[in-house]
Amino acid sequence: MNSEHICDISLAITGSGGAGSITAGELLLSLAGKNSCFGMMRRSFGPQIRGGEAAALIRISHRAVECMNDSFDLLLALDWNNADRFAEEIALRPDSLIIADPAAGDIPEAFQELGVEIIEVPMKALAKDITAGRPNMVALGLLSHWLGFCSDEAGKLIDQVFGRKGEEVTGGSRAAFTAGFTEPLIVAAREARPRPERGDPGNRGTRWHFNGNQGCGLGAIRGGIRFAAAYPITPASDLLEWLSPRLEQLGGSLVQAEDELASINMVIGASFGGVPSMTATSGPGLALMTEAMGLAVASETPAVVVNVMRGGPSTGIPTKSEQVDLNMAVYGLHGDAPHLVLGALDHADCILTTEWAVRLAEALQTVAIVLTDQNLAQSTVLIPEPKYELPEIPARVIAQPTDGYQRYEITDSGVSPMAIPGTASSTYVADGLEHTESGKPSTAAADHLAQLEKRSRKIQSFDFGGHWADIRGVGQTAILTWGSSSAVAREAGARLRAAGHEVKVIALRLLLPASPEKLAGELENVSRILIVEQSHSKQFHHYLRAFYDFEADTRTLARPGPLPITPAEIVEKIENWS
Amino acid sequence: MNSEHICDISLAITGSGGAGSITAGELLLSLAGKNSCFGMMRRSFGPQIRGGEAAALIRISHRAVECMNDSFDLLLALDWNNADRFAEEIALRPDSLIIADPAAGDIPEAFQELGVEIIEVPMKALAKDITAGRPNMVALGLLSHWLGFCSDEAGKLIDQVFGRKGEEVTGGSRAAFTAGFTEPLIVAAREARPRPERGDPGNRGTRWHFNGNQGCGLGAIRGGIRFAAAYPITPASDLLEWLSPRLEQLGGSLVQAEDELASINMVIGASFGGVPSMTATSGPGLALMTEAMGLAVASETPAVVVNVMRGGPSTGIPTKSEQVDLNMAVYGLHGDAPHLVLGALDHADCILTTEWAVRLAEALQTVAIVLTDQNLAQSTVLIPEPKYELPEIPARVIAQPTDGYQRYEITDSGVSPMAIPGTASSTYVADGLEHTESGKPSTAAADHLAQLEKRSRKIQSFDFGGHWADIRGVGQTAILTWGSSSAVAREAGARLRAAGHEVKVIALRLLLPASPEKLAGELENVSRILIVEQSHSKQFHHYLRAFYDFEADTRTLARPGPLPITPAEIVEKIENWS
Amino acid sequence: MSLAEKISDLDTFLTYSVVLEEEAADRHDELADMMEVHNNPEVAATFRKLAHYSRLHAREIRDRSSGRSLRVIAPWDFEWEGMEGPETGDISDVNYLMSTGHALKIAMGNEQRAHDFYFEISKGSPDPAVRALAAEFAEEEKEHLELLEKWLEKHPESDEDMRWDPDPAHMPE
Amino acid sequence: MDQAAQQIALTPKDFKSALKPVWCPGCGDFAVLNAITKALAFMGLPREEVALISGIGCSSRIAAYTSVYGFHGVHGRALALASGLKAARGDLTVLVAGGDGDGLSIGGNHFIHACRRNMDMTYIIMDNEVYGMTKGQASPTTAPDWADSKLTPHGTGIRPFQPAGLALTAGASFIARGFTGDPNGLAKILVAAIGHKGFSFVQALSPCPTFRPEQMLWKHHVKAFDQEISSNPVEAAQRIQADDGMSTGIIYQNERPVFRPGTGVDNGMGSIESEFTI
Amino acid sequence: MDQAAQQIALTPKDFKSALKPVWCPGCGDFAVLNAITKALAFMGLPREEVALISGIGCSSRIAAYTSVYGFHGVHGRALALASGLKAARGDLTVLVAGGDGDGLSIGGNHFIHACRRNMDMTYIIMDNEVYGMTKGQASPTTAPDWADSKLTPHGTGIRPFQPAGLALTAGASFIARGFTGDPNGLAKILVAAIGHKGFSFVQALSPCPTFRPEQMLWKHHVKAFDQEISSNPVEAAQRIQADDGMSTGIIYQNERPVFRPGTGVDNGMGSIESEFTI
Ligand SMILES: Cc1ncc(C[n+]2csc(CCOP(=O)(O)OP(=O)(O)O)c2C)c(N)n1
Ligand SMILES: Cc1ncc(C[n+]2csc(CCOP(=O)(O)OP(=O)(O)O)c2C)c(N)n1
Ligand code: SF4
Ligand code: SF4
Ligand SMILES: [Mg+2]
Ligand SMILES: [Mg+2]
Repeated sequence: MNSEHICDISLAITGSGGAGSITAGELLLSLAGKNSCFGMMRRSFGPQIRGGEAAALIRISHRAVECMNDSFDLLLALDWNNADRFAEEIALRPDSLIIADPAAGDIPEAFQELGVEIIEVPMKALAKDITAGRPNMVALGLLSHWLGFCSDEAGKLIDQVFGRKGEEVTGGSRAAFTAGFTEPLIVAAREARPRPERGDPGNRGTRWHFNGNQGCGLGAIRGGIRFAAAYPITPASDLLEWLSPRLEQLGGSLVQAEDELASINMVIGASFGGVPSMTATSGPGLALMTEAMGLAVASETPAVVVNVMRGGPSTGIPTKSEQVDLNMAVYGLHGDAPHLVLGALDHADCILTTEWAVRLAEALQTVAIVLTDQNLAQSTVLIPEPKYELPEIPARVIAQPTDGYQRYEITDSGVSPMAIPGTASSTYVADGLEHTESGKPSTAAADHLAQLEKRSRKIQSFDFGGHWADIRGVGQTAILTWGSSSAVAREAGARLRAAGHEVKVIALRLLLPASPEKLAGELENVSRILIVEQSHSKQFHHYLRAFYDFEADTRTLARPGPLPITPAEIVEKIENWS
Repeated sequence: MNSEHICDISLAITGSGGAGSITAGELLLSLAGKNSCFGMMRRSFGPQIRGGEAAALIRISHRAVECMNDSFDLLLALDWNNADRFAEEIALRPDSLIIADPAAGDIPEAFQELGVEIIEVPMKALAKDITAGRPNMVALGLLSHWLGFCSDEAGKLIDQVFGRKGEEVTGGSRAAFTAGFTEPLIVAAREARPRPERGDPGNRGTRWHFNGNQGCGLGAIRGGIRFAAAYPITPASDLLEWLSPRLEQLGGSLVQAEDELASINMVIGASFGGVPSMTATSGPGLALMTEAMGLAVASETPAVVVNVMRGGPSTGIPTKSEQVDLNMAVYGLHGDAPHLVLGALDHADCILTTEWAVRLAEALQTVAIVLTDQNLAQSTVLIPEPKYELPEIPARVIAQPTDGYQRYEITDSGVSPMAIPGTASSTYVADGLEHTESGKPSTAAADHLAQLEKRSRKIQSFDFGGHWADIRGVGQTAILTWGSSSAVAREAGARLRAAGHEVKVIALRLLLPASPEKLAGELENVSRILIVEQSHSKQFHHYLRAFYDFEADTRTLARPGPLPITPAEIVEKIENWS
Repeated sequence: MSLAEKISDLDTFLTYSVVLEEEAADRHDELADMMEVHNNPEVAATFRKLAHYSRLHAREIRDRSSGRSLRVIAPWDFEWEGMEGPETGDISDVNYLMSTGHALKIAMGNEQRAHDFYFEISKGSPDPAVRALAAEFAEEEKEHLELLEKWLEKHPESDEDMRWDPDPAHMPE
Repeated sequence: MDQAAQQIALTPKDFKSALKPVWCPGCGDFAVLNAITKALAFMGLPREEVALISGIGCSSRIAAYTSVYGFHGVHGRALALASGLKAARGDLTVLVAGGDGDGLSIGGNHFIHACRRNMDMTYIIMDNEVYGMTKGQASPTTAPDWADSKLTPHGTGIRPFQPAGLALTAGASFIARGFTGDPNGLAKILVAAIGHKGFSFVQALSPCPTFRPEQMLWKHHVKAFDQEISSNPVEAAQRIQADDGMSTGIIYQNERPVFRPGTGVDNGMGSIESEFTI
Repeated sequence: MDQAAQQIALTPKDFKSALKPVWCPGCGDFAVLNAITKALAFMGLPREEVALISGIGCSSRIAAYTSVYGFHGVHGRALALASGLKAARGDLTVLVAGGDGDGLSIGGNHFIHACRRNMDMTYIIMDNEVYGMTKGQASPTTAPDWADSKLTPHGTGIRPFQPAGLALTAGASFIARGFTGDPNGLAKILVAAIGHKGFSFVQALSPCPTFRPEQMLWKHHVKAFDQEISSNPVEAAQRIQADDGMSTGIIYQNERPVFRPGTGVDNGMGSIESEFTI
């Protein structure tokens, strides 16, 4: 383990249910923040509903990180029960380190094969000697020492987190922490290695600590969402649960619906009432919403749907990530139904993209689908406060009381002023049937064309500004990607640049409408394009082909979940272009 | 009106509800069959449920025709009530003819503007003098005389059709027919024009008389469908209604479901039981089925869905046609969910394509979506008996009783033998969760990849043979199209060839999986491609871009419904290529 | 107590009369609209004319009651003999293929009931002023009936048309 | 009642839009439209404070024929859409109307859940025991032996729902049945239903002369319930079961907690943003 | 009964698959699995002639734990899938099982329609008054004041469904309630339910120790109904209403026409093809 790794360390804590690996991981990440570091943490669980094996997958660095690393430097196993289930998620290298409890029995073959160094620490035994001491707190101590964290900060954190549980628990936890922190074997092993390079003092500012679901929630309420309808589904439920009390605090509300058909229609109803509204779901739920999303498009009622992607098809792999609902989000509505699709690129971007989506849906009176995935939604980051600026976006155009009000008036912008119930003399009937400007049902070709063009024009002619994509670097090689693969691609880009390659990383944030001219501009001097996505059928690649022209030598790095794409895979693909 | 038109005549009969324009049109088409002609008929209605204005749009020719012509030679108006609603559907030329009842009042401006010749016949008055005489039977007589049809045949037809209504009605109808047939004004006007060229005797064979929905129904039961679940929706209801008694006759059944969510799941359940099963719907219903279609894909349960497209988005224009559910059919499932999408090209092709789809779904244990549209579904043709041959397609691979049966076994073909309930020792649990070969839920990357690849491979590696497209003609100019625009494109192709252009018309029947090599082969010497579709957002064009490469100069003729694309539009686009 | 006995003052009587005629006018307009939408202009014109007459009559009664305060009664608190006012045609009696003759027969039924309503009051109301006015109205209704009878003579069509509908319904959605 | 009535500013006609219904002449739905407009006029509600939400079907076209705010949504989802509207805009008077197919077939789940949720709105099912709009198929209220649909040529063979019974079991707090042959009686019921605090359900027997011509005889069968409004669910259930489905009047009314999400008080974003910092 | 018992060839264990349930230790669902396998073994049904269809949820995992044919479908649609299977394969014994969320929330429409349709199948709702699989949100059977879900932090404020009442009104012809604390009693009920000709509905009170630990007290509240099986719907409705939802036993059973589509007789294609010619 060299110093390069110590200032950017990836570690995993595994254990069976109740062993506290997740708690230890969470505390470790918090401590990282208090020790001028940044980081992120993913959780992985066995198939059991509760009490299954669990792994905290953590990356800690002195730079802000937005994705996991290729492999793990350190695996701490509280026990080995079913831990081999995580073998594919916790890639070790020959120079990685395993810390394990000798009482936990044999190290699973999957891990042993690599011949990595193993330090055995009797965490269970150490904890047993301490009243209310727990092995996971011993582990926290070990790891805190390993990372050179301050033990005082740890003590304070323990007091804060366990305070409510009383003196005995706090005391025991502190004692167990200390037992680990001062564990001679670990101290010696640590001594034998170079010290970690610590974050520079400039990194001492406030940290934001949140997961992607919370990021979307914050973006949503910043954008003005005040009503949500919910039907729980993994991995979107957390977002809905986060929203519920907060919408109430803001004078709004969340209603638990009987199903997704109800939730999306509730959103449309509330938005018709003038209140910016949203729901969140995942693949199977989105599938149930497409009919009503078509209604929102046709009736020009703003509606926001955050879709947190998970492994598909069908129920698929609900607890793991995959970028595979792009097709449905872009093309899943029947009829010609122009709408907006946005993809959040990283945790901070969940805030920006969701706020942007809400504002766009309101301004353009249409459906905005925000795509995130389990990867973003359920992993936590510790990053500097995300700052962003959105371009000026008009609010929903509200009709003032007028006689002869025409809800679906043909306007230059394509946006027709919308009357809000309560407004006198502008009553109208919103309709999913094709209609005239006044909203009267019509089958006339001219009315159909006029309304189709209007609904298309308001989106096509809108100036979305510079946020359509996030672009880093310059060069003749471009990595083109979207969603949570973006952070991975950016990290790969940085590595490639460090290795002397000139690489541009383009992550599309605005997926529908497509921005062919803008992308063409960005690709002007590009001769090689690598398209990166986490989908077996190359949904992103096909989407790009449908809407964009590529002159350059274009290749794909596309594979399914559940394992996230790694920076190394991308680097390799570029380096071995041939 | 010249002889060229008389042997290929397009005429419209309009009248308000109850005037019998549709009945007259149907009888006229039947008579055409008895007079060695071919033909087709579309119906158009006002927005009322019953008793609205109605138009029978008819084309009669000595050649078999598969689409409507650009304009109408003759418009017969039983009355003018709201007939201007049809003005855009009944394009007249300056040399067209109007036959109208002077008692019906002024000819609507829309029709008058053209300055066409008008013959006034007091049809209502003529009918009034005859007990149980009806103006529409007078009209039938007029038109039969105009077309040179045999009046004896007409008498027989009237007896046959109205026989059940008793002597008075038949007698009155015959008398009214004769009054029209011998009407001096018409006789004189007809005399003044060249006689129509009659069909050659070779055309005397049996005619088939059916609409696209019936064609799909026949194809379905030929393919082996023995169970259907139904939720009515325009324009698919007729197909379901056609199936109900016929499935019963074949020992199967149709169940009316509570909604589309139920109907598609019933189909999956019945198919799991070993019985080839289907449903039919239209856009909004298909939207509700996508979640369960994903289940059929993941659980590898054959299922056929006929989707009859109508104007969209949302409730849109339910009674009119548009080719706008292609996106949803191809991409509308969440996750990576490979499946089949086929589009019927004309009426006869509804039979072939649906039978093919059923056999493919069974062979490949997946979902097959058949796209037709209101245009095909609800118009009637009179054509020679459709003959086709399908390539050899294996039946559903049924697992024989075995120990250690693995439902999702990885096989070379990608198709895993399927055990049918009732088979001892091969019990298994079909699952929409990702699974191992045995069907056990699994989140392992290797299992996911193996099953994703299997589900994709069985489709990608299947030899679909020559039916992937219907190709007519040769030349450096290609018209590329699908669905009901195909017959229009073929007619345009014929006209262009007649005018000296070399044109190849390629109509894709198999839309998913795409056949890029096959199409590339067909386009080898092609320098100009015109993509023709009835969609505002160019769904077909984007679909093609996503899956196929085009080197040639590629342009589009894409516009929304409800008016069908005409051969003339295509001809014009090609002739004015510049 | 019969309705006639309950209508014991002129205000109440006029209120009933105005509403009777106005509802009839509205209904006739509604029926005319139906026929217009369903391409039966002849019958539409008939109902429109009938609406016009009912409206004239209503205005006449309003004029006669000027200066008096008509009572405000909720629609359902009128104690009509049937479900609606006596001159209000039953929506379920019409068909889009109906003939003018049929429409007129319906109208005659309405006028007959209106006549009977006024007639009953002209006999049974405790207030002589009411009785007198009701008798006058009953007489007017009788005139309407006679007019309609003459009108009907010009429209002897049977409603065979309604039974044989050569055009099927279709499905708009 | 006279007093309230005096405040009437708008007439029933003012609650109608300029569109002429596409309904078949003779259709019961005209009377539902009349009853709604009469009820609204009588209650003196401003047009802009009323919203009428519907699904898809002949009956669901009703939204376009009124002059209040309306939403002609998708098939079967009117109650869900209306629930969102009411949740976000508790100040509006929300009416929902549609067919027996829309409400009890595809929309059945929203129906039972709306009854259970007991939001303050009024739902009218215009029951013609058929899918009118799609040309006459059996609905959940169609008798099992009605064999005139090509889809179920021997009849459905399935026992119909009793909408009132279902509403009661599912939790509706006001249940009534009206008949379009008596639009004034229906209007009176609607006034009570709209006035009721909670979810009020009104089944309006509304004949379809086109596909169910035999329903023109309903006027001879319909009669008023001879009992008082019950507030006892068991008693109401008995009454519904014992009835042939042709009795009209308010069957059941009971006050139960009305679902009203949120407090409407905005306490600001501040504390929410600060949760993110550590 | 002894005689029937003697014919048993397979043991309850033979009806279990090799998969070990992922359910939390202590979960009531284990007992439902045991009751089903006992009932099937007792009835001597061949495994391959039984199909168990489920949706999505902890409880819906049950299909994979039996050794009969099974389908673990999508959330809320088990009854629809099963209805198609039974329609096409009337010879199979079809069981359907799943959670209160699966069956009464997203699946509510299929539930009432399956009751109405009265096909010959058995439906078991494993009722834990919570969405277990998605980490503990309120379901349609959750009490209004249960405030432990973050989604509804003050409780739902909504009256729960009575599944038995809903089934009765919707038309189920056999209705029972069992408790997982008494798996043998539940198995006995299941034998009757499976034997019943028509749609049989069994609500199995099945505690969720993880998200509803207070349900571990159910064993102290559950008691047997003290009345006989009723065949009178009004009586059954009264019994359900009067009960606190904790009494077990067969509540209602009544023979009504069973829906069986088609005749099974194949009369050939001939006449169909000839319809196309003129
Ligand atoms: C998702 C969907 N499925 C089916 C339809 C077709 N459809 C339109 S209206 C209707 C039923 C109408 O019946 P009902 O609600 O009773 O209304 P009615 O026409 O009888 O008034 C159906 C099935 C649709 N529009 N959308
Ligand atoms: C369409 C869809 N929506 C939501 C979900 C998420 N989901 C899975 S199980 C479940 C609820 C489970 O509750 P219940 O049916 O009571 O089963 P339990 O877990 O309590 O046994 C939900 C909402 C899903 N899988 N599919
Ligand atoms: S079809 Fe029936 S329900 Fe529809 S408008 Fe006509 S009469 Fe009314
Ligand atoms: S969460 Fe509850 S219902 Fe699910 S397995 Fe655990 S105890 Fe059972
Ligand atoms: Mg209906
Ligand atoms: Mg549950």
